[in-house]
Amino acid sequence: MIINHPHLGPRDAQEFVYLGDASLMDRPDWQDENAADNFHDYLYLRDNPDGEHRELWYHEQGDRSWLVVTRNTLTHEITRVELARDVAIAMRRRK
Amino acid sequence: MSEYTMTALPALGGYQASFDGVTLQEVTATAIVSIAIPLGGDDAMAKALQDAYGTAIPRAGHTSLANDGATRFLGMSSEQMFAVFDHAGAHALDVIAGNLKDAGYYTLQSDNWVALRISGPRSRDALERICPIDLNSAAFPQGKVARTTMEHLGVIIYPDDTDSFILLSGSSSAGSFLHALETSIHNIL
Amino acid sequence: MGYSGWKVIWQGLTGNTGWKPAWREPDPKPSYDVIIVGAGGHGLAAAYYLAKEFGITNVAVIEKGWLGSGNIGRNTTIIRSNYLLPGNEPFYEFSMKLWEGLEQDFNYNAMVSQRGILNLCHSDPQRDAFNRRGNSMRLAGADAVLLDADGVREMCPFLDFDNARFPIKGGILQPRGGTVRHDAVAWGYARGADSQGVDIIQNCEVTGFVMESGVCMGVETNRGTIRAKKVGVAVAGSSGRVMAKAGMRLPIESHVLQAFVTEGLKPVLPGVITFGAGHFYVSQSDKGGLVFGGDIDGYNTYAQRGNLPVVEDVCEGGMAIMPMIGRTRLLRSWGGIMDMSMDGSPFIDKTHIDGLYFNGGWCYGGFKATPASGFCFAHLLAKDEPHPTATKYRLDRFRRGAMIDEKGVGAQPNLH
Amino acid sequence: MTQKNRITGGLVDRSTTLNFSFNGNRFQGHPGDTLASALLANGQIMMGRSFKYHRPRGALSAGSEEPNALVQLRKGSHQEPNTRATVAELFEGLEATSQNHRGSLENDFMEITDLFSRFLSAGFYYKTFMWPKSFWEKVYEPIIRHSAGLGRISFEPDPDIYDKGFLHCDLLVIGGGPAGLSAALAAGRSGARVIIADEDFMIGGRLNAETLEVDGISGSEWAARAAVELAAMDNVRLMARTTVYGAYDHGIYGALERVTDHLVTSNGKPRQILWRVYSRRAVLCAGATERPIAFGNNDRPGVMLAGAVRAYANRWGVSPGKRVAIFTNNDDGWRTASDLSRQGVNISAVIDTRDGEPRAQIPGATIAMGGRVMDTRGRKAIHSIKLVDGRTIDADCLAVSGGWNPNIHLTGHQRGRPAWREDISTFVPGQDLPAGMSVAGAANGTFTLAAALAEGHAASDRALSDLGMTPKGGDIAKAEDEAANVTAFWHVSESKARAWLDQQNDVTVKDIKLAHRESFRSVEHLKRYTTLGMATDQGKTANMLALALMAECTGKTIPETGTTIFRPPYTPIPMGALAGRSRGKDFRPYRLTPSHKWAEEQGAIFVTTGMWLRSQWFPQPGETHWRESVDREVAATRGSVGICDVTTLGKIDIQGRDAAEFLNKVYVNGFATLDVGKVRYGLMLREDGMAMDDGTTARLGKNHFVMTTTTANAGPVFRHMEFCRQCLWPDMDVHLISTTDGWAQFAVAGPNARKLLQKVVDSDHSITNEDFPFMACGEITVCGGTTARLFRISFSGELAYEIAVPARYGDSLIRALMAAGEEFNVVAYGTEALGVMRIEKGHAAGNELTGQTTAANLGMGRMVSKKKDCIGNVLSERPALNQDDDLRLVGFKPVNKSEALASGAHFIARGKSAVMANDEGWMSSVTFSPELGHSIGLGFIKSGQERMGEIVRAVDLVHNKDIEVEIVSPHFIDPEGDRLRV
Repeated sequence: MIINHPHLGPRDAQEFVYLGDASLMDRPDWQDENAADNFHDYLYLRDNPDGEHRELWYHEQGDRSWLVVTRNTLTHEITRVELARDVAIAMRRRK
Repeated sequence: MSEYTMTALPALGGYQASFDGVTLQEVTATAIVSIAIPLGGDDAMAKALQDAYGTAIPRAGHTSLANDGATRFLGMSSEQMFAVFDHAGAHALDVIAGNLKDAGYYTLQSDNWVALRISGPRSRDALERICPIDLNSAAFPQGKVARTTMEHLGVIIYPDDTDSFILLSGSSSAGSFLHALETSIHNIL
Repeated sequence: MGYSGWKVIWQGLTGNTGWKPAWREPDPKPSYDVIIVGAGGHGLAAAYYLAKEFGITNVAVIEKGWLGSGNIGRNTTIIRSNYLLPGNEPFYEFSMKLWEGLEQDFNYNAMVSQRGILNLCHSDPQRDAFNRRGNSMRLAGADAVLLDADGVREMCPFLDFDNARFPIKGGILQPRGGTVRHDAVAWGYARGADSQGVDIIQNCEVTGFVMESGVCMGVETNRGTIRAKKVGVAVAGSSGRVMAKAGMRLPIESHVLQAFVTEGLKPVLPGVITFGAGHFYVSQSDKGGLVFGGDIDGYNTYAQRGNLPVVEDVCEGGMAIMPMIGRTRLLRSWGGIMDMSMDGSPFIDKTHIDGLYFNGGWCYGGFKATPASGFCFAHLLAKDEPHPTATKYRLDRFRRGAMIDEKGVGAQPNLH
Repeated sequence: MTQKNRITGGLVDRSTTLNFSFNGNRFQGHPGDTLASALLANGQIMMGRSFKYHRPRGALSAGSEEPNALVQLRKGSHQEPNTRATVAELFEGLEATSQNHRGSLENDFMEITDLFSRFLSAGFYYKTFMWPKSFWEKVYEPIIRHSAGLGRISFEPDPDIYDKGFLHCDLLVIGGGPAGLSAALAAGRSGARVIIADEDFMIGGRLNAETLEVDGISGSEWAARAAVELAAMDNVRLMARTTVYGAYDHGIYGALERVTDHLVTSNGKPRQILWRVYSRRAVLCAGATERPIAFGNNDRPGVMLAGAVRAYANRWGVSPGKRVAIFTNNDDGWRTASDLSRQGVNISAVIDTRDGEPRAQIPGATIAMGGRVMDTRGRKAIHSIKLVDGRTIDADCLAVSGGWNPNIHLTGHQRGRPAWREDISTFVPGQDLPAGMSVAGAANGTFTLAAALAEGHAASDRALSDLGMTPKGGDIAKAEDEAANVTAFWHVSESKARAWLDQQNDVTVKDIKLAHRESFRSVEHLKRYTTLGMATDQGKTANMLALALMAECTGKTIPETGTTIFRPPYTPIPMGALAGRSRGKDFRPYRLTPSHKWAEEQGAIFVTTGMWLRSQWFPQPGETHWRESVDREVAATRGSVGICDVTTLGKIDIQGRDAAEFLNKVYVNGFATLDVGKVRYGLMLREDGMAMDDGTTARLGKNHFVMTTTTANAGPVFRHMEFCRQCLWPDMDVHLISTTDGWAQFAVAGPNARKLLQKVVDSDHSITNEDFPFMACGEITVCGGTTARLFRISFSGELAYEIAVPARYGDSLIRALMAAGEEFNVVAYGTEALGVMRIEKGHAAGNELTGQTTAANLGMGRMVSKKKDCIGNVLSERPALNQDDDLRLVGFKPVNKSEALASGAHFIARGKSAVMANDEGWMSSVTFSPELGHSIGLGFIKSGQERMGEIVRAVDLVHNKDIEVEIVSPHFIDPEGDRLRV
């Protein structure tokens, strides 16, 4: 596979390390009264969709950036690649 | 004065060899200092670089050259660059810190890396066997840098002249990296 | 009809025209006692044991494609019970015992071949871990033998002992491990279930579940509604998308595991061999092909195909321990979709929805589990309580913190 | 021996003669020959035996689709099984032997299986061999395994080397036939970066096998000129002997280049190169494969594909027979007749399944329009054929053409489904092609020459336009469109004898009917039950026929019956090529520490830990057992001072305004309060509450920390912290960079550690206990001004420091330290002694940090702060992880001191039976303690902390050992830690 890095252009996915669903960026509040349940759902449950999937890739053999890649799990077509840090900052703004 | 003297030992002992159309040599006495740009400190760093070196922050994947040509800045990511310049000894950090002051966070990297220059008309043919990056002179001209993997090793590569590339790889695996390059050269000749 | 050597000879003499269909191709009835979704190994085995062990024969097995089209038909055919943890080992040993009597039980030669499985170790900590695992196996009544380097050399002189990057320090051998002709397992269970009245309905896709006041009463399919008192889902690989139709999110990701076979060769390997310092395991099929595999590709996918990095990584592992196979050619590679669970261990459990039962999360260990998985799922469907060897495979174990993590890599499916 | 079947013409170099042998018989051929063409030229028609019935077989084809002519090429460790004679390029001295027979090729004892074939129909083995149970492994299976299989391997390591490489292009052209050359020329002339690859050693594809003309010259000549033009272009890479074997995601293709297979020896250069091609666009011009027709005994040597017979005549100047008959359902078959006839070969008959007028005048040939071949005669080579109308016709070669199937395999590698085209009764590429791929020429069902040339050119223009380039390809090469009408005809139903579909796996028409009868009707069931298409040729010539037959049985159309999915590789790829250089010592790189050279000089024994090589112990003269060395190293260190290279520990430089707060969140214990100049032990959890890693972190400045990780987890911990930094807490100002390779670090441990260090640390840095107490750290200089870092930390339990200098000085430093230590009888110690001392001290390490253990299990539960947010603290509170009888890490010693403990033993209460229900835990690490004089161990046991002094059994069933052990504190030595602080 080829991941089109927002800064570095197309790079072989072999340079990257895969983590999983981008929802792993949305870590619950440890002080919430339902923290235990929230952390369980956060860490263990997955939508695991057949189709578009937002997922985290780490450019270990590159610029060490974490990316949010939108990829179709049926066709492997990649439609979007973002810097995870930008996504994370935007997420915090929304909160 | 101490009764024990410390002598610097290059990772590959100053390796140098020439083959038909390819030359391979260890680049010693090169200093590498990583410069991290503090969160929100891009402008300050840009100014510091401009004042001290008359150049700009290189974008990730690109390099910029100090106006005196002596220091090359490699854009390693959007918030980190490597300063590469000739310097013997282990005090390179002070040089950068002295010039850029508190505009960034600095880490000595010289000894993390072994530096090799591969040059000659057949250097691309040799690298083609291990390097996934497109080294075509149009696709990868001087002014670009890439970090990738070759033969299971992390490598930073950038062209420093026509048909000439600098390769940086982990110093602890310098021997295996050299072996990979020598094998590539053997295989194409 | 019963199969036997005499039957083969008789039919041969009479032109092989008397063979009967191995299974019927029935239309779905309006309702059943039990519907099992998924005519893969586990689903078919569950139906077979429901009928045979628990007397429940009014059963339908519903399959989107052709029976056996899932991972039962695309795995590397290895059977073993060499697990470490108490949550796993008794279950897999139960499965091994079922394998050992399977062919006579369902009158089909699935070529259960116990030629042994040897896991190589390359460091002292690895040897310590094997020692711990071997003792777990023995405590559970399984067989395990620890070999030193010489013992391994005696068994497999062709391994790379003298020029290896990661020297072979020894290994753990399970003599009863081995291989089975994977398709034949599906066919044997299908034929056995069908002969007891189970309807196997192929090319019938489940499009939804029939929910009435929060209870599952059957399934919607492209061939109409089929009602049932109980619905059991055994669709590993597709668990995510099927259970989503019941509104469930699972502790599972779908990943692709590639498998490979070489051109046929005269006998080369004694049994199954796995490399301890790289991703490679191999056996030799009765047709002569070296059947091997390695790591999963590592990214979520429902596409039954992988990519080059893993292909090359696996073959590197092969050449690292067996440099003699360099001139042997890779003939075919394929991919299967794995239910990768959050601790690398499976689920056989009721769901929070009455009438809906779930079997999945087998990662890439599902084939060896087929008989026990079918048996335990049948047990759960028939008695509404888990089989004694499968009490730990609960869906709520992560909430409780009762993970069964053989590899110790935590909640990251692609590392299991 | 004369080349009795060599006729005029052809593209072989007759001026040179090559000698080769087959089964020991000496033959001659010419450069340009394949092994098959040379064998046919010499009249060697029979080349092998089939897989199941051991039937005599000759070459069916002239290409990579060959099912029959498989040989073992070369000798000794170079022996290469299952090589297709039809693509093996002839070289001087080639040695080949036939395979899969007992006795000679001509007299194969296993041929008896053919007599019993009626009992060996599809799937027979699923129905028998079940009794007696024990006979499967002992009797039946060994027999099956030995009669099955094909070639043999040498059992010696492959002596050849292989390489890999990476290529980039705008347009990848797969196939060098008319369409491919046309596409490559158009793109190349337009300035695009082009790669054109063909599996053949001669570029041109069918142009070399036909007598057609392009641009007014012979097709083969035109192809040769095109190849020359392409080779001359800087922007084009022309790759012969290169098979594009797989289409992977996003325009990545796998290609295998056979570099030296056509040479006597590879002379130490790579035999083959596995290329990974990154293409922006690709055009598939892989041509088509002819399919046979099924009729009685259609597998005999001499029965060949008509296109192949024509190729042998036109390209290789070989006629496989003296009296050639043709059996066809299309116009193409007639070209074989006229081409051979023109070269003076006697055509005994042309049998066309279609009615109507003969398509050509063939002198002396019996013409049977609407005719069908029912059977053939001749065991080791046919001599006659029998028609349905009863006529018998002499023929020593029967050229069969059932029409052509486009080579669409790569279009299906991403599960694209082909589409049916009734007019040519075959499958063509469907809609969902791999991204960026288009198809042209015969591969697209465009079977005629002019149309193929045009389609290749157009495909190139389209691709370039997509990429925003301007096509400047010039004119399309001119040619005629030859006649190519076909009427579907699959098998001769009148045939009583077995009619073969898959010739290698011996799958016949009867087997398909049996599969249907037994309800194995889906294509995949059919394949798996009959083994159709599972042989080394992947059914390239068989699958289509079988599909048509199954359609007949079910009464469905062929497209309704379905297609099989194509899987990579297109043709088989050697394992050696797929592994490339990564084998033997080069399987993975080596990482060496800065003291490696020095350690070698000391005769150190090295151990592999991950990628690293570390000194395991340093044997001294007279020491015969490793224990002697290790005990000495431990005793000397605890007695005076020892030095150990600990460079391999991960080092991460952490800087930023929020660095301290960041560490507070990744470690379970607090770091915000750590003073500058101090070091603290830290424990890291995964989010699931399990211990991930531990180590010490030093604060060098307000915003500057240096973290150490375990050797094994350096990479994962760095990745984890980057995740935390970028994805969880993006507004923190923290920056990470690894400095593992940058610093040579040595542990100096023992009562005399300070005295030793004081000799190398420059005097302006005081390291007295007062100025530099336990857990202090600082940046200093050594040996006259060399930058260094000093940490007063201890893994051994002794007064100890870790001293680090830039890696380039590591060699100097170890020599300086050893020299300075002479007066204290300093020793160098390795990882074994390190391990002994850490177990004596009760420190957890890799064997304890298994990823399955919590902080509580490790006895560090109290470290987990509940007052702050940190990774893992919420989920570490789950009930099942906090039970009263949780496992706890404690120490163990044997009740009988003379007994040795075993790591991996399980704990069982005294008097209880050794079964899993009574399993209370396991021993994780053991060692002999030189200081205590007996074996000690660390292990996890239920409620261990409350059971001090209790006796349990350590059961090691795999070693038949069962000994009693006492539960003790894990801190065997200096539990109060006084030695650390002196």
